[in-house]
Amino acid sequence: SGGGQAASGEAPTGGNAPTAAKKRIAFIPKGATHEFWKTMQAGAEKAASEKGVELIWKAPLKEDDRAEQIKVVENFTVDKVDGIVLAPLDENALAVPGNEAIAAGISVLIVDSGIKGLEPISFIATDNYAAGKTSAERLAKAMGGKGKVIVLRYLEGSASTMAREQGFLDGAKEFGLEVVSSEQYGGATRESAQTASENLISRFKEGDALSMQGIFAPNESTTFGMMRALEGAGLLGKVKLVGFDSSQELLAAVREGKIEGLLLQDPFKMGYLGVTKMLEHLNGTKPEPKIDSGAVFVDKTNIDSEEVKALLPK
Amino acid sequence: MKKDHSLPILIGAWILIYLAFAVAKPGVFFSLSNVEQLVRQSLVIGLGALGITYIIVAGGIDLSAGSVVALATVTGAMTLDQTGSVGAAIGACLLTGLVCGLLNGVLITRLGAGPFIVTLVSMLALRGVAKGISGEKPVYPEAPQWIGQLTGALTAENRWMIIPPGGWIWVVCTAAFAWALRYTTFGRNVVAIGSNEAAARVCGVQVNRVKVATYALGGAMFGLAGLMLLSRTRTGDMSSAMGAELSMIAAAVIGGASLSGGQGNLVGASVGALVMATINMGCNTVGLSNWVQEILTGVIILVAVAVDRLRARQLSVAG
Amino acid sequence: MKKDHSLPILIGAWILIYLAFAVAKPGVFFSLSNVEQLVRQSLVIGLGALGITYIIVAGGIDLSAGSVVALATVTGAMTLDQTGSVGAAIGACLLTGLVCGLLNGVLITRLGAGPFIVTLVSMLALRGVAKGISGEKPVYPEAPQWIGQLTGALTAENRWMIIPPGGWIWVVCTAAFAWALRYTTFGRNVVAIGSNEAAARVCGVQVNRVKVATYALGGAMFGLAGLMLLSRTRTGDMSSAMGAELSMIAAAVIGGASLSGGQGNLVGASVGALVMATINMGCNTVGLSNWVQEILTGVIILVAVAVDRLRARQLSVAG
Amino acid sequence: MLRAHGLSLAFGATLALQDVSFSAPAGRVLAVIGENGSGKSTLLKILAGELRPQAGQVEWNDQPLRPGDDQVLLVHQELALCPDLTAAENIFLGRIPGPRYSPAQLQDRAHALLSGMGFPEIPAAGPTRTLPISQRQILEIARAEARDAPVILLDEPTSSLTQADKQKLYDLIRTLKARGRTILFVSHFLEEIREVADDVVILRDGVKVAEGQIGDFTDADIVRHMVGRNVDDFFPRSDRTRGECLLTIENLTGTDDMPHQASLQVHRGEIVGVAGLNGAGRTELLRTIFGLREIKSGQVQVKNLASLSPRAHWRTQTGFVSEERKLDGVATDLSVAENITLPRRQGFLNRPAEGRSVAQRWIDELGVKCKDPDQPLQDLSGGNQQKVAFARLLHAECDLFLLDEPTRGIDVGSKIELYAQMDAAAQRGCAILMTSSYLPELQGICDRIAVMNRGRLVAIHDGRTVDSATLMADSIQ
Ligand SMILES: Nc1ncnc2c1ncn2[C@@H]1O[C@H](COP(=O)(O)OP(=O)(O)OP(=O)(O)O)[C@@H](O)[C@H]1O
Ligand SMILES: Nc1ncnc2c1ncn2[C@@H]1O[C@H](COP(=O)(O)OP(=O)(O)OP(=O)(O)O)[C@@H](O)[C@H]1O
Ligand SMILES: [Mg+2]
Ligand SMILES: [Mg+2]
Repeated sequence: SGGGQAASGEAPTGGNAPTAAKKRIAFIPKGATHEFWKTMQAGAEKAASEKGVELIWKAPLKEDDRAEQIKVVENFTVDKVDGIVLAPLDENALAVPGNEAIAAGISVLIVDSGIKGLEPISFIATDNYAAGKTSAERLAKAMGGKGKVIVLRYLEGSASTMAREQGFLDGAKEFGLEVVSSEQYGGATRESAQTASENLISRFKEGDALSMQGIFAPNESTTFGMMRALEGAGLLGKVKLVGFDSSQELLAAVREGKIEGLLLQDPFKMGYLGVTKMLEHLNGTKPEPKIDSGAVFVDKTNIDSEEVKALLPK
Repeated sequence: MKKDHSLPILIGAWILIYLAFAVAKPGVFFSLSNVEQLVRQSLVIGLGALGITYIIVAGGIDLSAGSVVALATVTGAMTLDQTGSVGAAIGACLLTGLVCGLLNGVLITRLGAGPFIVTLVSMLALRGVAKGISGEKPVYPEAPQWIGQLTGALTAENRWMIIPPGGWIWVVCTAAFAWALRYTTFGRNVVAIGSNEAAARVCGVQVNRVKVATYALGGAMFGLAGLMLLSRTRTGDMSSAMGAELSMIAAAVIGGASLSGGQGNLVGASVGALVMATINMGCNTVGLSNWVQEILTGVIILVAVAVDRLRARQLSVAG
Repeated sequence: MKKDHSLPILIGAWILIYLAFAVAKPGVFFSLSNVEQLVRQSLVIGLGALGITYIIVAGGIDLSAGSVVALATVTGAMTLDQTGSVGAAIGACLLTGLVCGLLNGVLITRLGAGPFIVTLVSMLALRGVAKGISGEKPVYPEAPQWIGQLTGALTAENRWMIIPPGGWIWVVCTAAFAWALRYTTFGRNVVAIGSNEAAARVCGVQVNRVKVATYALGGAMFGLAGLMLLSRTRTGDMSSAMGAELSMIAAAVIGGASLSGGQGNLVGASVGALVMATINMGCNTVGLSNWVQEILTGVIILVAVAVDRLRARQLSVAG
Repeated sequence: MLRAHGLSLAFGATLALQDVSFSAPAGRVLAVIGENGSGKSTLLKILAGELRPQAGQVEWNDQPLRPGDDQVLLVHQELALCPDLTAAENIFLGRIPGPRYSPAQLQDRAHALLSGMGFPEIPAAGPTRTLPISQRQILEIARAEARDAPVILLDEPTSSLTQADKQKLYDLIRTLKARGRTILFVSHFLEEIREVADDVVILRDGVKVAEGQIGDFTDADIVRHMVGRNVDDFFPRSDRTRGECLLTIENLTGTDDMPHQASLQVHRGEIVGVAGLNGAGRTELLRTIFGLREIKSGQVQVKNLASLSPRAHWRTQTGFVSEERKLDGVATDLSVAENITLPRRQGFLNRPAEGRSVAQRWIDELGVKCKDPDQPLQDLSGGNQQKVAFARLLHAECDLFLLDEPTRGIDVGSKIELYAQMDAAAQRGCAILMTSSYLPELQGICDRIAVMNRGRLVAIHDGRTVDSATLMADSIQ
């Protein structure tokens, strides 16, 4: 949608750059293969080409591996980039290399997940715990304020989804839902999530119906696996499923009323803001210390609203 | 090939495990739809285990199986997306697997570097390729209904099939592979190579050719497994099937394959895949935590192997 | 033990790779702090590679190394958390590794089931244990400063150390392990078992005992690697070091170990770890995509192995 | 007519063959003899196309021989069988009709073939893994028969056959000869060569030193050509004085009843031999004594200590040489020095340099043909590997020797050296218990000869006076 010239990143047309020397900003997501990160990358690249900065996008080689992400941060510290935008895989583990980067004179901005013992120039994220709680609230509303629900967790030790799960569990208590299973993990892949879902469903199957009425899944792969499993059991739409994050398939299911709703974060905005706020800081303006990039509950009723459309991948 | 008589024991053990869970959850485990589900969940590993059993019998190993499965889902999904033809997608999956297997086989025989390290490398590199061609994004093809039905739940009018079409393909492959190992020259050559490669060579068996063929055949099976995975998730997913090779190897070994080559049982490998899926399903349904399940799976594999070795030892002492 | 003469080539190759990246990023690669960093990043794999090289030389394999590393970070972090004593934490890491290694060794020698399948099982089960004892949550100990300094960046007054203390531990271990393989009876027995187990038994080598000792020693090194990882991440993380065993094996093989046993080079294994870390670091700073990096790493390992095998073949022809 | 012109091949610095030429007409048996490492196996491998000569060429009926045209079939010195295949499949390996075949048919063919050769008792359908080594040897020969190749090369085919089986093999060779086959035959047994061969080629250090009709050579001639000097005393037997008892076994029964209720004593200063048929359990007897097999009942007392492990045996100066070289006799990936020094007790430290220098001493003393002590054992010829296995006992300063077929695959010259070593050891006061399938050597050097029959020790004779007929009778009764 942007102008033709602005897209060609090489030409120093960016009016904001005070000198010819482009700022170099390293952007380090948690992984490379989820759509969530792809969308964030798109946001960051848009900002980079608009503002004329050199963006280096580098995910850890192994997804969800703290030690690998530490290496990436260290390598950019030695490389002396101007700023690092980091989505930390771990609130503690990444603080050490983050502080080393700061000590080396590099600005550090945190997106997506929190970090402890480090003073970032700004923190841009969804409040995962609150989003989990919102999921519980919306699920409770859809179920009429009572009933049994299950949680299919994502992966042991994944901080953001654990916060969502915890938020949901606390919310469920608050809003009158009974959680009958929350000990199963979907695991790293869609297939393992699907298998776990199928088995969970057969556990709660009574005749052609289920003995529980609501399901919560804390990320894209668990939501997807659960949707496929429900579809296979012929129960899609007959039980209320609230999931997290988006993909074409999931959105289509929401539109058709097969999924009760999804909590959509705004990775594009996170990426875009991450780069622009970093640049503001490098140019001498102090950004707000905490920015909520927001999460929106999407269901059949608001899926075509402007607010939601802005969140969807193009 | 002795060992064939340990198959009944394995099947007995499987039934026992099944019954144990059935006692805990009779409603779930005593139903036809549960059998159907079990088959669906063990399909990908089971098909792969057939391929890997051949490779193991020939004295090799393939650590890249999981990556090949993932790559096949990606190429299959992309083909489906671009051509809309299910036939083309099936072809793409099988061809991908075949080519990867050929590549492994050729590298192993040409470099003389040992299958462990070569397939370790291709495990890494092929997943890189899968990520590269898919643009690091899962591919969601507009899937014509029936690619999903390959492994999907049976509709009421299809009940007579008992298990989904993919399951029947697995059954047929198991039978065909078991037959071929025993009753074709190729199969015998595979056993000969795994048994004593130097002897096979001096007797005029074209060792390198047979080896390459084994890896190619295995690769094609991983491609087929990829097709089934594609059918299950309807997604071309470059990060899927991570570590699947280890489950396949475990299934083959539970089934009676010896990693030093020369021995393996195809029916056993398929039952091995079923055993692992049963444990998984049982723990899940009973509500055990994942970590308990991991330990339990480990212990059961170990017991299976230990019993088998004990029997083999007694056998070699007695006979 | 032959092969020692391929070490200079390997070191040359490493320098070449380093220079290649240095040309692309001179500012980064020609600095002392970069060497420091390289050591820090290859430490965990490097220490593990030493352990796994012994196991490989003895004709075995250990697929559970990564799980042991993860388990050690968990027990170390929990001990640190509960006792506040760094000494106790170090002890916990090493002990965890040692016990896991002993367990592997005893199972392998008692069951006679082959190291591949036994350690495949313990890879699964030990990660389950790690998840279980940590309550499926990462453990964040209140870390006294200096456990972090083991692998942390050097402060200005510590510059004289050139590489962090953990790095020196690695250097010392490499030297000690290399010496021990050549100049102790234990090392000689390890080589003999890997070369021909039956002959070693006839010659009075206590095969089972030496094997168990090898796995225990390897386990202790994985525990030490876990300590370093704990120091780096200051987290007891049951999901860390997934697949690390494969990197360790790759390092050992690049260094000249033969997976059929009897051959291995400790210095080579450490250089192998450095090679892989250099590639990783180079691709990182040059900004290559992960998938390119995966393919590239694969290709480089393959070339290293191929060159080594080619040389070995020429050597055996030329005398 | 098979012709070889100027064949040469060097393995590094080792000249395995130097300018060897000969011709072997159809319908005759050509014996190739020579010391261990003189290049016999190398020559046969070149003829079979498994090794490429660096100079020279091979012709069959005046056409250059190309590898892979099935004219030549080699029966290997080291057995090349697949333990997981059936006997039938092993015989027809590489020639199994394809792509589909019927195991039953193949087994029938194999059975017919084996029966025709005089071995109907070998089960064609069972896995080869469980067959005794002698039957496995027959399978290799059957393979040659099955291919019906015009040229058949036999590399020490009799090394693990019993007398009866050897006779059957000789008959087979005569039949093949009558059918116009060209046969090359390698053996270290002169009487065997006289029995089947027409012509002879003698190699020494890779060079052809003599050839001609077998009848033109006396035994002494042959040995002189082989070793390059005159040999007068085949079986040295110095005056030995029998001393204290070092080994006592009483009613020893092992796994599978092998051995069964065996009792025997071996004293210092004597050599005790164990004769018997293949599969009689001689190997099991020695391995049970040495702690490599379980003792079911009865007792083994070595120097008044009971049931020792192999390690404890070596520590108390008892040594063992295994019959299956490749399996557990020697470690072929290790160097000569490492192989020799492995069993000897040493402390925490290993001193490779020291090991090399002591190894060099044994290499010189026993005349092991090798480049240096660091050479991997796999590069040595079979007989030289055997000498290395024997050197272990000397290096460990053993006084009780348990030797299982110590001269299997060793040339006449080396055998004589080995006999001399054994004799010297006995004279020093060592006790030796050895098995052998070669009766003349037992009669030549043993003080007493025990006979084993289906796991039982049935009789003990005076080695000096007993005749072969008695020994055979005891073996087969
Ligand atoms: N692969 C090899 N590499 C190096 N040297 C070798 C190799 N194979 C054989 N040799 C050497 O070549 C020479 C001839 O060996 P060959 O096996 O032909 O002897 P041989 O006459 O068959 O002895 P034996 O009677 O012991 O079987 C020996 O000195 C041996 O050490
Ligand atoms: N590793 C083994 N596996 C299976 N069978 C074996 C094994 N070792 C020995 N046997 C069998 O045990 C029986 C006893 O053979 P053994 O070799 O002890 O006899 P022997 O009297 O020593 O004869 P020889 O040594 O001359 O062959 C034979 O049938 C032999 O094949
Ligand atoms: Mg020979
Ligand atoms: Mg014997």
